[in-house]
Amino acid sequence: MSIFIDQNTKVCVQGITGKEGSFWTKHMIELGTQVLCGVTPGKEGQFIEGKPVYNSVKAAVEHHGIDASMLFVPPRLTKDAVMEALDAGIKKIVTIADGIPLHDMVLIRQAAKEHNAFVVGGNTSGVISPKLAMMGSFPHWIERVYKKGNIGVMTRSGSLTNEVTAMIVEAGYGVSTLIGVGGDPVPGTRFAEFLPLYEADKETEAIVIIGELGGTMEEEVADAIKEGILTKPLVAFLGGRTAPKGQKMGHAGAIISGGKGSVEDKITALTEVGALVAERPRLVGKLLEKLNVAKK
Amino acid sequence: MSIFIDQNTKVCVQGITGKEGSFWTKHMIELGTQVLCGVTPGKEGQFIEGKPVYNSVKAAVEHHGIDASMLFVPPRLTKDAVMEALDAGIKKIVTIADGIPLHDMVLIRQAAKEHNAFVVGGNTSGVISPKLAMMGSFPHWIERVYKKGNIGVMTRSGSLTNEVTAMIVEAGYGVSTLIGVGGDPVPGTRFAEFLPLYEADKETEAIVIIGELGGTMEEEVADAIKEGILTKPLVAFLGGRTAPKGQKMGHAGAIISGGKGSVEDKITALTEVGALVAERPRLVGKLLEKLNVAKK
Amino acid sequence: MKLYEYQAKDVFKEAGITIPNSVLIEKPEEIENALAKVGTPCVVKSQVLSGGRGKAGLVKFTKTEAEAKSEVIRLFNHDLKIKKIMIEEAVNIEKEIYVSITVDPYLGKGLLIVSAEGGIDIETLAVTQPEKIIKEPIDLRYGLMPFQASRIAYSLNQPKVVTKALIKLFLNLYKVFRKYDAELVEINPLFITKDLEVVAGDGKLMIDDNSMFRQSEFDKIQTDYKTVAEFEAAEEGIPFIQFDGDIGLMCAGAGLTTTVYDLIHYEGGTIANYLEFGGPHYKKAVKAMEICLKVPSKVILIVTFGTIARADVMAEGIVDAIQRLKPDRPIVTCIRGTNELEAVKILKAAGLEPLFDTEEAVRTAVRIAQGGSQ
Amino acid sequence: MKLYEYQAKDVFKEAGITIPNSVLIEKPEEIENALAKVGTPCVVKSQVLSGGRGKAGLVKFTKTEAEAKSEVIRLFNHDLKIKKIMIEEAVNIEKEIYVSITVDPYLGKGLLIVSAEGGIDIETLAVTQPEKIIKEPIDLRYGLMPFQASRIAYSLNQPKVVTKALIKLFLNLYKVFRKYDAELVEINPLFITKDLEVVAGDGKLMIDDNSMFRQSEFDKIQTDYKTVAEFEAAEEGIPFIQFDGDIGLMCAGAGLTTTVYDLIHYEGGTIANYLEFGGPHYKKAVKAMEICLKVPSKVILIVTFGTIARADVMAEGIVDAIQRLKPDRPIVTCIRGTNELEAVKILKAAGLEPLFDTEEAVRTAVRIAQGGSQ
Repeated sequence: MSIFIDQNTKVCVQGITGKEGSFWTKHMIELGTQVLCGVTPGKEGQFIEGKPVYNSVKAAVEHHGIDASMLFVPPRLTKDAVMEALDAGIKKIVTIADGIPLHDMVLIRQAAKEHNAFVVGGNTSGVISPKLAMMGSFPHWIERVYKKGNIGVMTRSGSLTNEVTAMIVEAGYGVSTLIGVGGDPVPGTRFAEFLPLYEADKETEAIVIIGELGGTMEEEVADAIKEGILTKPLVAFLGGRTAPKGQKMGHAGAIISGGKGSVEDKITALTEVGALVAERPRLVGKLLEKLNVAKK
Repeated sequence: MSIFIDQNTKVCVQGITGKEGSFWTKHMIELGTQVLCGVTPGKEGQFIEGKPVYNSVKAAVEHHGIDASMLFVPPRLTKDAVMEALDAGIKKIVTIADGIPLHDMVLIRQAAKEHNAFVVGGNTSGVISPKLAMMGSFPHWIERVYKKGNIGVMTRSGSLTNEVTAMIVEAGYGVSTLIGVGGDPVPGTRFAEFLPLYEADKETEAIVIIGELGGTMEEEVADAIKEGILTKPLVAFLGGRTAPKGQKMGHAGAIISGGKGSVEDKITALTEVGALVAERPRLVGKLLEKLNVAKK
Repeated sequence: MKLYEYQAKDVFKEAGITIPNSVLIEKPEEIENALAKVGTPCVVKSQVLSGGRGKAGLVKFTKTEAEAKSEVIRLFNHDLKIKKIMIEEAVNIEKEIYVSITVDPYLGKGLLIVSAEGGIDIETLAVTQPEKIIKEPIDLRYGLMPFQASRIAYSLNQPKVVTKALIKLFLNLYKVFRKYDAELVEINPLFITKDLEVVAGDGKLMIDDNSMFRQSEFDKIQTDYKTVAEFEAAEEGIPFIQFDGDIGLMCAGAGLTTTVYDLIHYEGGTIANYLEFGGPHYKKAVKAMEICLKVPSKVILIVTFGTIARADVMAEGIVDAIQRLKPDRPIVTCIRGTNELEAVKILKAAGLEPLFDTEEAVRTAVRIAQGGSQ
Repeated sequence: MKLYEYQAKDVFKEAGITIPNSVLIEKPEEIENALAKVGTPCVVKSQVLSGGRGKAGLVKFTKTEAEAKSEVIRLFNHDLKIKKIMIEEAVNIEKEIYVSITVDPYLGKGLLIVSAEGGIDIETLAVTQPEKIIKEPIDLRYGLMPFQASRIAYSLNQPKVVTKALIKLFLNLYKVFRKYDAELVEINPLFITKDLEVVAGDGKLMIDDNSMFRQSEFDKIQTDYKTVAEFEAAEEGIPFIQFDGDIGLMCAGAGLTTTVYDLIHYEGGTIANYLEFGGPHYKKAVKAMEICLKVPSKVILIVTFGTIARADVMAEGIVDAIQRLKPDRPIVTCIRGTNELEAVKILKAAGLEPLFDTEEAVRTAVRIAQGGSQ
């Protein structure tokens, strides 16, 4: 089992004819993902990895009854591509684009809410349920990172996620579904919004969140635990504990604003509701053991 | 009983301090309408007809728990006033403004749908449940027009409505609730959208619609009858039967476009589903009798 | 408000839409200069607001300078009192497409309408081959989105350069639609030239009358009126149509006026003019009657049943109009609604015999028009 | 990208927001002319991008011409290498208000922030007296609506003329926010003058870096960098911060870089620079190393764990950089992710000893920085 995506999810790839699009489509299919077709305006009639390409998402949906759309689309075209997917009735959308304009992202999130849809990203590697399916750009063949298991992972980072999941695997665990919500200040969907799905998923026995300084997504997870929305054990790793205050270190989301969003605040909020916070990536596995999470 | 508004509906009046606003507020209260307060930016602290005036709808809602807002606001300010009412959580809004910009009206309707709210108007006299309450500018004291009874009336016109309801009363009937959806090409709410309310209302025993050439609102009512959404008897009066084709006679909605919307089309659609169409206002009462609608 | 073709094309050009080269002339002698700039063959296009200019012989394709000149002279001498003629270069046409953006009242949304069969009667096509017309709803909150423009453009199966140009054109046309509060913006035909350019062959832009207050760029009045009465009504914003029957209508409320119009026909009468002085115009009785008196008619029939348009105010206006204008024909009144009893008093005090029933008023007017007594 | 005050105020002025009279000078001798136009008293304002200019003595109120002149000379000789100074008329202040528009990440909406307590540290006020700060969410689909601007303006209890001006100002500021893809647009203080005018005392405008492609009006580079390395990183769009420690970080991924930063501190090391060459920059290893080499450090630590940023591509880039730039200090690499085994081969072939565990790499770098062996 998994959340968001599994081997039955019918996926189309927007931007399938691009370099990244075709490269990752190959690997998505290789993993078992049901990629049924792609969309690139003007490329209708072509085939990528044996899958037909259409001029529009509408055509893709009409021909294949698509559930989810994976976007390999440049940041400046992402808003339009997401709107097209929403307009075609698709409720699960993943965009890896790094550099989506802030105001576009606000409108994307608003539109997604209006359509009762999930948009994951941008600035993420996407979503992966190891051994089942993925939407994104994960080197899923690296066994020491993408091992199937019972830990649900959510993250704001890319490379750091690999670092942490490698440690989870090293400790003897594996991942049910990993969702990269992305590193932008306004992600399409926030950590807490996925918690009901993880809570309902029978194969997810614990949650790991990989956060960092800035924003309030980790605090929102703490609130959800307090409200009983998540009852499963949770371990967090948070980057930026020693970052100098007020410095912008890469992610725009990592600005400390109004005295809020420091790693200390997040640690306090999470530990108050019984979650454990690992000081180093390597300790995440240890804390899962401490919470008696079974290794399977 | 009635639909949309009754003596328990808590009403605020946007634009209460204007000439029309204060004049009709007086008469709305006189009829029994629960007008609790008014809104005019910059006039907070004043009282009109003994009702407090606030700077914002939000303040009105906070102080009085408003259900419905009546707008006496100029056409060019109507979009903003409707958005303010929607933003404050009000689900029933009536605007009488004549001359609302077309694109504004499109956005108003879109916003109303998004908020699951009814916007009645513009270019209408509003809504009246005789002897109970009204939101609008009806000279309710004219007994020969606004008699309480069991006929639900919907209309696209103003003066013509008075003409027809006078004839309904002359025939011995009265009105449960009269809703003027207004004469603009894009009204806030369309005839057919009110039919479920009339169908559910125990005191409404028959429906009269007052339509005219142009648009498809009457055809939509015919569709609703066909689908069983309305099972009560219906009589229609339709103006513009002899209007020259292609001429724009006042209401922008009264343009015959693409061969659709002629009075003949409407008569065909309505008679096919068992509704009766009166050739003259005076005959509306006769047709209600023909349908065995009780006089009470 | 409808704009002339040359005005619409100015707007299009500013919005980045390609239009053919052209020169606007106001006198026959300006044709020399125009031809020097545009060349032949060229199209001589009368600037009038009515549709069907081609069928009416008001737009002519001319091959030679002599032909163009004689056409211009003919048109400037036309009954329609044409004031401006556009001399436009002839475009090397490969294909004609239909494009427009309007509001769909049923959907309550914008609507982009495209058909690969341009240049012909789109209304007929809509009835006979509706599948050939693409209709794309537009959510005005988000605007026409590039993916919509792209989807439609690709479905037309044109060469890539044309497809790209069409996408841009749809998006630019939408900008015009919004910026000018358009009821309708239409290009029919939209030419695809043999050089694969996309060029607006015609231009129609109708601005929503209710939005004119924020569309200061254009005069509120276009000079294309057939009569003085029409012009004056337009100047006041009073809905008015002139016919050639006997009864001048001066009513309040579009629905009621239309119904009175029907009733007159049922009673065997004919209409001289439709005039509606209700709504925002209900205090303009003097002006309304002045306009009615400019139209030949045998009787003026006034019917109202107003709410905000109060009966007493309108009655006072009518009495004032009669006293000032001293009409040369009988007036039949039927004034009801808010403060209707006061209205009756006012009318009676001024020596009128107010009626109170619409059908009776209609019958009276028809009788007078047919030579009967009041 | 942050704009200078004078740039922000130019934008404000064009948007209809009142700003004080001012003259921008680039040399001390221009002060004469500036004073002739602005008069005294006036405010001498250094155009630098850092906040807290007042506290840092970079903005000075001056009463006399002599005072203004000496202030200008002092500032042009300042360590910060100030290039432009704004000489601004002194406004007759009755009250100071705080106004800004930003994006609220939690709501995923625009946010208009207003406080009647302007001119002071709004972040402190947000903590100590949050009730004094009005926060109005803005739905970008509809934009800031007049009723919202009006509701907030009236709540400030100002004279009518001020209220009207504030409503206009909020709406104009929103237009700036949208037009310039702003992360933040702020006026603090917004003056209400004794003549009841509403005047922007300061101007802050931060354009979203991701939107710069559609904001062609401004240079992408502001000249307010403290070091050559900072300038070059900014020119490439590479996230970079210079510190004064020992270890130069050249990592991919903000989260991983930040984590390595933490781990170095845990191990007792110090940072020379933060540099992130992941995401769109992963093929820029040569440039990234060039920048790192401009910063004094004892060792360069490269840590990556990329997906789209492929390990083999980055390894090749690093080898290329080493061969071209011949770095004068040790390099520690820990390159993992997509095609990581190929990466190891590439690095080994070039004579490097690639590590594969982040903590081990960090410990190695710290050891080298502290004088240990590689």
